[in-house]
Amino acid sequence: MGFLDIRNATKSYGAVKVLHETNIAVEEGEFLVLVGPSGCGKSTLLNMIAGLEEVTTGDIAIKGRSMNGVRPADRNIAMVFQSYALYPNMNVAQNMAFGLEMHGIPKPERDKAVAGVADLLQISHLLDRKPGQLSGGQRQRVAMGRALVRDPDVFLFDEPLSNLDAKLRVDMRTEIKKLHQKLGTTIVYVTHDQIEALTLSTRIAVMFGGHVQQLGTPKEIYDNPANMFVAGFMGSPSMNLFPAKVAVKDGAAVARIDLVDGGVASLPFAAGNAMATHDGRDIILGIRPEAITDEDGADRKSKAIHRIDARVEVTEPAGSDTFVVSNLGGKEVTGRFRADVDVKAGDVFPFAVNMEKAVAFDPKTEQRLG
Amino acid sequence: MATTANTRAGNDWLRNALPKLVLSPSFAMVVIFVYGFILFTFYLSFTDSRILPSYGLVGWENYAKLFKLRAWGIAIDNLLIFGSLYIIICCLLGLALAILLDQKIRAEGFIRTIYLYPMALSFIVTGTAWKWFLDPGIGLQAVMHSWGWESFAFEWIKDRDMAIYTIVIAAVWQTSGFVMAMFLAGLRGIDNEVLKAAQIDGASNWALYRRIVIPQLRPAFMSAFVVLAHMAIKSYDLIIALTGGGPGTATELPATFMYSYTFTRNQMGIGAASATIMLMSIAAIMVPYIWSELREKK
Amino acid sequence: MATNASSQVVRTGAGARFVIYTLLAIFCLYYLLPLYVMVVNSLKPLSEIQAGGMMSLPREWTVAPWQSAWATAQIGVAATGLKPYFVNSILMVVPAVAISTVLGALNGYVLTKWRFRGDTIIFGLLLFGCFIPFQMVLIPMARMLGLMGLAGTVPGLVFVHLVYGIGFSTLYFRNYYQQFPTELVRAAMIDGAGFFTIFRRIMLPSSGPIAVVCIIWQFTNIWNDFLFGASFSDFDSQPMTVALNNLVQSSTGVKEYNVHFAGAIMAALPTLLVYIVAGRYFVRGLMAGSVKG
Amino acid sequence: MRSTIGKTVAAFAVLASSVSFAHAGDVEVLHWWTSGGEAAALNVLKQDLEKQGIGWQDMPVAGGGGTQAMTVLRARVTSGNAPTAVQMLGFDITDWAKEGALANLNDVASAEGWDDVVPGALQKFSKYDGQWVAAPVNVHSTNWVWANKAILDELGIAQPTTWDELVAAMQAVKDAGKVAVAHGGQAWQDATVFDAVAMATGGPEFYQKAFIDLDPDTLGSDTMKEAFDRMAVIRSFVDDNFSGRDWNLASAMVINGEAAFQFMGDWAKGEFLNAGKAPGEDFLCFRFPGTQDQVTFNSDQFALFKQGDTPSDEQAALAKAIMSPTFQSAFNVVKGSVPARVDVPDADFDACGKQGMKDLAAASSSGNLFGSMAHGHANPASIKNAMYDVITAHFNGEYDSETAVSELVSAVELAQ
Repeated sequence: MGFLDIRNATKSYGAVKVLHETNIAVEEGEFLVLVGPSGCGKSTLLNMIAGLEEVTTGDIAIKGRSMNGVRPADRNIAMVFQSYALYPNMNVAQNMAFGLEMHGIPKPERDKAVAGVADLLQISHLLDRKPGQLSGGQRQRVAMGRALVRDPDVFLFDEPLSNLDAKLRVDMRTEIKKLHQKLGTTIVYVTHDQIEALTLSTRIAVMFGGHVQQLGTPKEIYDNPANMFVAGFMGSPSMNLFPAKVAVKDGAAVARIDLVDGGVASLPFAAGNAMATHDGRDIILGIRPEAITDEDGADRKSKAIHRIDARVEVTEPAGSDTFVVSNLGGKEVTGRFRADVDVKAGDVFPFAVNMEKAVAFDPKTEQRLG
Repeated sequence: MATTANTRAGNDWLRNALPKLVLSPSFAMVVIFVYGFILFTFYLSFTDSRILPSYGLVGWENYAKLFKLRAWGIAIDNLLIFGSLYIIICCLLGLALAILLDQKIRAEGFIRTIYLYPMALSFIVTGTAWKWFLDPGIGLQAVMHSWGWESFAFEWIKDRDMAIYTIVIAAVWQTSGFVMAMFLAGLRGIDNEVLKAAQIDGASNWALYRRIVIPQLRPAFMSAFVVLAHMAIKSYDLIIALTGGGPGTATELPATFMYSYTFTRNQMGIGAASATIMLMSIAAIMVPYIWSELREKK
Repeated sequence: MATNASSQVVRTGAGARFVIYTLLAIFCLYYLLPLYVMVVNSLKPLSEIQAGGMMSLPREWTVAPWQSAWATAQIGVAATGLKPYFVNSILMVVPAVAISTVLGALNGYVLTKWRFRGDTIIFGLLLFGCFIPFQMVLIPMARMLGLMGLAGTVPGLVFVHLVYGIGFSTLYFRNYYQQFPTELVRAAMIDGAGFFTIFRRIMLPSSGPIAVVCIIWQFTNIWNDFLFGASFSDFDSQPMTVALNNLVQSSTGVKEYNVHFAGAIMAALPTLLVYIVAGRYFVRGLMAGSVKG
Repeated sequence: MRSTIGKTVAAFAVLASSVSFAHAGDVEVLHWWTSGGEAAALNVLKQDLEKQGIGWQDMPVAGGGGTQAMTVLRARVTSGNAPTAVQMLGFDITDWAKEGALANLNDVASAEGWDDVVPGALQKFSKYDGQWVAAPVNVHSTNWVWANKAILDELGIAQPTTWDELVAAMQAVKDAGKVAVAHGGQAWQDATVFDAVAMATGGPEFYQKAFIDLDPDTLGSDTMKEAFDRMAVIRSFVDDNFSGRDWNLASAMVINGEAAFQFMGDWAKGEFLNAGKAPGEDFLCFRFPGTQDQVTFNSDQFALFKQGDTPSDEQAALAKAIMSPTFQSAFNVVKGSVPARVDVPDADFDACGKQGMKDLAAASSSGNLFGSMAHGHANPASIKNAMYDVITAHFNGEYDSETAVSELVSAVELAQ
């Protein structure tokens, strides 16, 4: 039993099921990120944890106590909203103290708690201001402060950084991570930004279409996506997915890929790969851009670097790297080359593919093979 | 243990029911005092009620009589003329004034108050002033004559065919400022960047308003329509104060007709029949509107 | 005001501005004319009015008509002027407007933030209620007031105005609260605030602009109402409009037009005052909600 | 159905007496007499009652010659909060009595001997089903002509006594460039003129048959067409600006010498007197030509609403006070009408007043006293207003006389 248990929870509006049976157990001190495109059910799940929406079937428990029918206020949770939801008519201190006031905490204690949290977040100088007088970043801090001051069992974050500009977003991301490490609080965090998910979380639940597609640590999710959706959604630029055919020769599996020029390239799978049992099968091969490099940039530790000669269609210099786009199996494939590689569109160029990082999917079920 | 569970269940019930409880007095009031009364009136329209409600049923007799009455036909025609002119002129004038007032006008607040204040006055108050002003003997025409413009003629209020238009003039005077305020609010709510983009695209001021601004005022138009329609239908004081329904019956409106049959002529049954027809016409216009508005907002 | 005005974008030349100001001035005349007639004639002796020339300024200025209308004009058997009725109107208008506004706000709050199955229909029913002609409800309403024991009382009048004003109050607040961020309500729920606490601490403090619109609307309508005021009041609760009507509509005898006009302006002063004082919040309030889709 | 309403009203009355009549010993009076003269006249009554220790609660609702007050009355009665006494006209009293809402005043009436002093034509309205239900205050006669003497003298016009003389007189005035007839285009004013014209054209029997008995043949007769034709003649002597004009402004035209004649009830006299004009010297009052022997009247009465099974002491006192000769004299001197009882001394009245009292007594005894159609004393409100519609439409040129006659027949039929 976890600290926060989501057990067979579902949510329906009339006949429309927006969240299918979901099971997640969150341990104390864990940072769980719910990530997915809009409409995937992640916010619904968060609202269900908060008690803002009822659970249709199933159960959500915090510290072993079922929360069904318990008011949001009585769940000992705090939430940071996308719009921050600061009460416009109250100043910062009043905003932060409101929840404590509602729970009957005497004023001296409230003031003390507010002062402490304000100090922690470095917003002490803002306490007398109204939300309207604050910058976006400041509002964000106040919203977090309002959650922190409650000292809840679980923090809920609903896309808290999406209204900030890029620079501030990165800063706040770091800050939230530091705060989590320092306070060791339990957090459920909703975002559609996979980088946020990967950087912040201890575990990620990738959601799509009302289903949890995969639940795992950031590394598991990134390296071993459970299906093509997770593979494509997590990582930027996203994983290359292109059709191939498995051929087994002498017990070793090879992926055969059609090239634009009419030829066929062969990429042997890494040793011990389960593909050997799939002779002749059509698959979708998934290889992340950083596993397709120029030959000198290939991972030296890898034992399965293979070369494909393919025509370069576009090059996209990005400062630290150059992304090189080619075509494999009829799909665009992006490789991540060192910045100083001399390559231009139209060249036929050797690509080094690290087959240790390759994954294969069933084209029909889109699930991972092997 | 059982008791705490019960209390909690009770609390939960109260908590869930609270919003409905809060809404229920208003709902009950409206159900009884609007819809109950509508049903009551509908029922009365089939009775032989005269001075007070009575409950002898007479079938469709009241409706048959109603449609034989010349004044009712006039009242309906007048409502169509008055209602459409009133709504159209108020909207056009309100929009024009709002646009003019939206050009960084000095003393905007002052002018706005002048345009708005008629809404604050009832026609019991301003009726006499208007009656004087429109009266050819002492009003505008007399003043023009005394200034030496002898051929000036403005005798609409005494003219059977034109009197209804004087009603429109006074009604527009009362409400157009309010409509102006609604449009002004709408104009102020339009995103600046869209306008800038249109200007960069080379739109003239005229095109800017016609193609970009006015289409965005649709919600304001809709709100104005509701307010104006409800005022047109309820117009009563205005008629009584200005013309008393005259000359003859030339400015009779359904509201004055209904009042006169229900209360002055002691033919409550016919009054109720006219009220029923009036309500059905209102419903025919308003229900689709309200329905579409609410559906959109969902 | 931090709002966008299209005027910041649209540029007009000097000639155009002259035309604009001229047009605006002409319309000022149109709107002010009846008021001018009333004011000018309320300051003339009756003989000057009878001699004609309603547009001209008084040759002899006098405030006697005002004094008469306020304190000595014949309203009924007693020559009390409008003074005592003024109080009756205030006693009726203030609670009616206050309750109507608060109830409208609560309704709007429920209809936008605590939605439940069928709430749209209820709102539709409330809204359509605005369109019922008042002449129609007179008799059944009288009977209901009698049954409730409110006939001929100020609470009865307040109740009637409440019933037929609630539709518009609710409409205004609902449209306004619809744009009020629901996340704020949710945040307050998580903070532990209940239904009424959220309303009082979160919603109401932000409702200023729309409250102004609602109050102006209700105040104007209720203050100016004659039909209900005459029908549902008693000898000691007749409102100002009934008294004014008695002053102006007397059947025989010399019509003291100057006193009538003075009385008319007097009766209109409270509403005028409300418009002048609250007028600048009015457009802001309309903008904040009621005219947006 | 009548009894149902009766019961309902009675039930409400009981409810009312238990709920809202905390002021025992007071009378609440609904009326529309709010002008200075009328209020002064009513004040006589008020003081009379106050001397007896009965408080007067004033409930004035002006407008539309009492129609506004009748609307209020209906709301008050329906809500079970009926006023003690209500100023009323003609058939309204009968209608309310039919609903069982009025108190029975027979005890007071027999004690005071009302039956003997009130003309029978008035009793028709004051009594219902043999019971006194209202106390008449005054009698207005409506078939008067008010004339500017100076104009008549200047143009050498004698007081006209026939229709033709009247037409000739009007023509003479018109030729002299003055307005012949001062008239206000409001339905009741149009009907007031029509009343007199119809009486003059068809005589009392015709009037009785058409307006009181509502005989369709008479309503559709050629005499009626003739009456409408005469209305058209009068219309041609009215200035173009007549529509919507208040009657007192029309009176002012005669007073100021802009117009020669006004056809209006005796309440117009107050306007002349207020303007400092003397009857017989500055202005003339005479019966509409052709109706010298007849009086068409309307009578203000106070109907007393049931407050319990028997009329209260205050109601009895009020009724008695209204009918006292001193009040009747004092009131009518101020109001310009004549007393409702024929035994009141005429000492305090002016020439027109004395004439009116004499006419009333004579007409009453000779059977020439008729309730005025225009003022709701010939037929009920629904029919009266239906007639208004036709008369006004015709006067404003919407119908020719022929159409008007046929419209009159069908309008009366519809309103019944």
